[in-house]
Amino acid sequence: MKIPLFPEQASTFAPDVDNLYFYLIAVSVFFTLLIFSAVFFLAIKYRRRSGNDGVPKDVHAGILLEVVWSVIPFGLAMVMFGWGAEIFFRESRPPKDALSIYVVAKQWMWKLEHMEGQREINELHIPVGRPIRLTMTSEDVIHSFYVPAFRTKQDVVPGRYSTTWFTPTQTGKYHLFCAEYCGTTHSGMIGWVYVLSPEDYQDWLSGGKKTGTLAERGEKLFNDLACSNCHKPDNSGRCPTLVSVFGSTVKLVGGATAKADEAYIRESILRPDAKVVFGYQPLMPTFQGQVTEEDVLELVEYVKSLTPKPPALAPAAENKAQASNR
Amino acid sequence: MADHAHAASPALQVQFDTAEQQKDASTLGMWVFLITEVMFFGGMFLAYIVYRAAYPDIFALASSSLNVYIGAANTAVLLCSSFTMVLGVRAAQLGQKKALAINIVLTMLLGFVFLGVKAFEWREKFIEHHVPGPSFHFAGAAMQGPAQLFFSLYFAMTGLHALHMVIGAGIMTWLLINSIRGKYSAEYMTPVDIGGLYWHFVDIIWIFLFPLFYLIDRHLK
Amino acid sequence: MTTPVAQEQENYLNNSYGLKSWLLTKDHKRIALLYLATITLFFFIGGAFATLIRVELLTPQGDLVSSDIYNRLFTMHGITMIFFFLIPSIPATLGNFLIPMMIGARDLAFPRINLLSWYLLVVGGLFALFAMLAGGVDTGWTFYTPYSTTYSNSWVIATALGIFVAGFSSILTGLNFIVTIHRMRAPGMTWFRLPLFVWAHYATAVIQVLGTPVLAVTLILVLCERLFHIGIFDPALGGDPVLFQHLFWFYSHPAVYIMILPAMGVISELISTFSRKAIFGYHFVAGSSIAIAVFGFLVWGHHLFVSTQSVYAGLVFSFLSYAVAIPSAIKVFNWTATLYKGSISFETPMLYAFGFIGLFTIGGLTGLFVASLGIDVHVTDTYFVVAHFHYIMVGGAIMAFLGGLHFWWPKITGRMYPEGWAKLSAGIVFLGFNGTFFPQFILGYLGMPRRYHVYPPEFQVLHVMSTLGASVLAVGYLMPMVYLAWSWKYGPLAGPNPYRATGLEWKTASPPPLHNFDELPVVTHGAYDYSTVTEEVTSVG
Amino acid sequence: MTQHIDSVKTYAVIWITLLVLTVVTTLVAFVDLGPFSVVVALTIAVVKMMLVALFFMHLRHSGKLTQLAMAGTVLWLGIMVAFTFADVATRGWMGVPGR
Repeated sequence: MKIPLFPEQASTFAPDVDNLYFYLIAVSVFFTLLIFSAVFFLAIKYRRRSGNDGVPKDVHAGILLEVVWSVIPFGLAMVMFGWGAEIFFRESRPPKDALSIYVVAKQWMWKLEHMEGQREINELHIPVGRPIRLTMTSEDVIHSFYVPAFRTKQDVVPGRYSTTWFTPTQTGKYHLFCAEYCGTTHSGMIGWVYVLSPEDYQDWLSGGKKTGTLAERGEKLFNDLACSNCHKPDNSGRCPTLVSVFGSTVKLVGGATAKADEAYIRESILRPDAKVVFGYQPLMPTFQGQVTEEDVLELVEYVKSLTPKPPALAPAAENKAQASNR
Repeated sequence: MADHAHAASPALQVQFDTAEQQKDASTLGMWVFLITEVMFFGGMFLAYIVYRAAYPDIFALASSSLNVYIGAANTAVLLCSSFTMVLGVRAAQLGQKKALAINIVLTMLLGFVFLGVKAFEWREKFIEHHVPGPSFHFAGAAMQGPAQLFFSLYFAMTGLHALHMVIGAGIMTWLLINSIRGKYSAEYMTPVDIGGLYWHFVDIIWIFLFPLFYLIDRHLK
Repeated sequence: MTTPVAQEQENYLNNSYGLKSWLLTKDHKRIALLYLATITLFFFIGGAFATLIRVELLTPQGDLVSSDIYNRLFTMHGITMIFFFLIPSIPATLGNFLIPMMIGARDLAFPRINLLSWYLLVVGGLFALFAMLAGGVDTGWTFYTPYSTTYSNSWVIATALGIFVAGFSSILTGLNFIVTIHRMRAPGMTWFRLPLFVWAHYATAVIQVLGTPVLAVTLILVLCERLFHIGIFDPALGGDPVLFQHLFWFYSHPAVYIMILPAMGVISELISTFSRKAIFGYHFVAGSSIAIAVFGFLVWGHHLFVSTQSVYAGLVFSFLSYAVAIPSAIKVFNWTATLYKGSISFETPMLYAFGFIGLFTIGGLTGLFVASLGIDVHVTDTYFVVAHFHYIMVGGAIMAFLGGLHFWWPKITGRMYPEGWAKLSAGIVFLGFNGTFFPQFILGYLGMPRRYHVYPPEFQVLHVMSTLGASVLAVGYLMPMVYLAWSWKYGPLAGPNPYRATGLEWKTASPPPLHNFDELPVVTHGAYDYSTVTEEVTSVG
Repeated sequence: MTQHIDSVKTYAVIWITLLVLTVVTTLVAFVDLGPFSVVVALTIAVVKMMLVALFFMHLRHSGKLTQLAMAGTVLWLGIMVAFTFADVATRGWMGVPGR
């Protein structure tokens, strides 16, 4: 029977994490062998022999020795720290051109929403070779989005957005786990990530039932909830216009500023008087309890769509080349 | 066993060699206990600071619904009780048994005044629907949640403080009974000493609760 | 003093009889035995949960118990083992028994508080037992909000109250140790003449006193939230569930050091005694205990790397986690160096000490993996973490506890344990332990999440290996239970100092008299001066 | 530890000072000091704490150990708050929600 030792490498992070892992294994094996063999060798060599009942002479510690065996491990540890931190920072910064997907977790399922409007449960279809950015939140308790083959994991916390990203490098089917204990069927909160070739992904996108893109659904909600009565595109309403707000820096009452990211827009919908825009009254009612997390995501996506996109970076060619290498 | 040393003072426990060692150990023990109390309240202070930083305006608004004059008066009451307590300890140090008893009684009475005022304040909050729970309502805040957080912390922290006051009153009762029985003298007054430490500590906690809940950013209203 | 003690001589065990003489005792040695009985009970309760968990995981389907039951099993395994076994284990039994003797005192500074703290543990344990019998609790030992406050349908309140009460037991034990070590040392017993066991317990006591109250208040907030729904950790009301994690781990990370520091103290005594040599770098080993206690408080955020904690905080906590590894490394190197030019004998306690060094080395080194941000993202909340902390807590703390129990068994009971059986069980525990937990490192890196009742079939082989190891381990743990009980009555009599060790506890009778010493000792030399053990003590064993 | 017995006058002076500080801090609360509102209120609280600890609790006569222990405890509280704020205060620096 074959016992697996290492998981598949299916994202750009996977080889990076594995290389660091091998470095740590090398250091650990070295020190484990060092300690084990030292204990073994010394214990045999200096075993108490019958007849010899004397008290061995004390060996006094030299400061130098103590310093040496503190500093060398510290140096090795600092390599681990720096290396690990470098990977972590890259994992924390999704690239601008990443494909955005929204995740709503609840006991005990994953709901995933694509920009183009596709909704999935416990399955995620993504194209190979493109950076994928997940914006996630939970409807109830803390969950954690974990794909071992990608070496990424991020807690999904109720009441806020969390972000993770990865670039799949290999087509195939990979485990999706919930890694933060979330109640009775925690171990059933699993699914599959399907990494498709760009062509298959296009096919998948065009198939299935469509109910409009996320932004279109958000626009409908925006009108249904009467947001559009106050937030007018030409800034003539009682509330600030939302055109080009996303990504900008907003000046607030009290002199502070806030960066208008997804979390800010979410907060403005659910806790409107937390950050009031400078020059406006806190008139807006809260929508907490009236909208689901999925509704909020659609509204956020609509607000995002009101900001003109920077010219596309045309990543397709490069990524394709990378993908075909695998 | 050094029985001769123990024969000298009936209050000396067997594990100690001298009365001074015993007193030192008891006092140190009380201080170490106070360390745990600091960390205990510290966890709540941390929660308070985190939420105050997250919702400064709502906390200022909620804060101004507390009656600052009552709060200040109650602070004064507690400071007076600390004063009588320290006079009691001084009386014990000098072996003045009557002064000790009187000061303990005064300390207790002031403690009860504090608790009475606190109960009155809580009752007011209850009538105003400021007690966290299903019936909570804080007029003037669109965000009921963070406003409720303020009052959750207010009740949790002042409640635990009041619980410590009640325990303090229990300690005072015990000290009073023993002092009337004449157990304490200039030579042996460690229980009075460490009871006093506890009482002053509870006072210090209130010294911080008062500005945190009643004063800071009150003017923002 | 030099002849084996006749059984009739008065000692702490036979100076009075009857249940009352035990339940109302103020003697630290008897209280230590009360603790020993209590934590042994909890160890077997927790062990029973562990057994069921391992049996369930033999197959990838959930066929033995339901998910609901499985969640309760691992939760109650964790709570029982951590709060009711490991945290009181070495300090409250061996520490309680030995610290007054080691520093040359008649008792702890506050004997009544010592007894009270045992009762608190019992009361807390009864709360927890009640919760278990009534239906259990399913939040995980970590009580993460908002699951524990809002969503769990189990006995959260009773369990949390039990832990709260047991926490005060731990605080009072720590308080007692701090005051005792400061104020009760015998004449001549300076700080740097203290046995390293005492240093380790001093550092432990500092953590208990500074950390435990924060857990207590956190549990109170959880209780308030659950009872009245006041919003402290509820995101729907503006609360912050990650703040709970900060408060919880501010205690619960240092709590790991409450478990491992006393174990390190035990190992220092064992290595020195069975090498007949002073611990190499005494000052560094003593200082590293304090350093671990201090730095141990600064690293709690490494449990929160993927929790939406800020990246920058993660950076700070990762760095400090590496810093805390250094004092542990210093200890391991110094223990190993102590063997150099020693006169080493291989009694059971020494075998446990060797086992400890090996397992603690592996546990410590894998700690470097999880302290690394890049790797922790992958392995946190997987079996890698489970294996890592079991190597520290079971491979470290329990190995040392068993080693220490064997070492001081003649002092506690006046009888020697059966050497052959004991050596056999030490070997079985070592093998069984590695068999249980080493496969879990591989499982974890493969991506097997922890707390999974049902798991993908490709992980089964490693789970079966782990369960096989666990059955060996169980045998290893049951054996000492049997032969130690047997030896209490039938073991060969031990003299006051069967190992020719140096500590003051060996300078009094076995078992010791009520107040430890017929005459309080005066200390004139350091802790590990073997040239002063002049009298030829004949060990009957 | 030698017994220090302070005079009633010393205690009375401290007591009066504490009451005066209470009045001051209450009155200052009505003045708009901007961000210094917090600073002033907490500074006065710390002063009051020090007076109670040093005089009423006799910390100034206590041994070095006790003084060190209390200073250490306050430091520890500071560490708990500071390290928690290393997270809370830097959330959002990255510009990526949840990082």
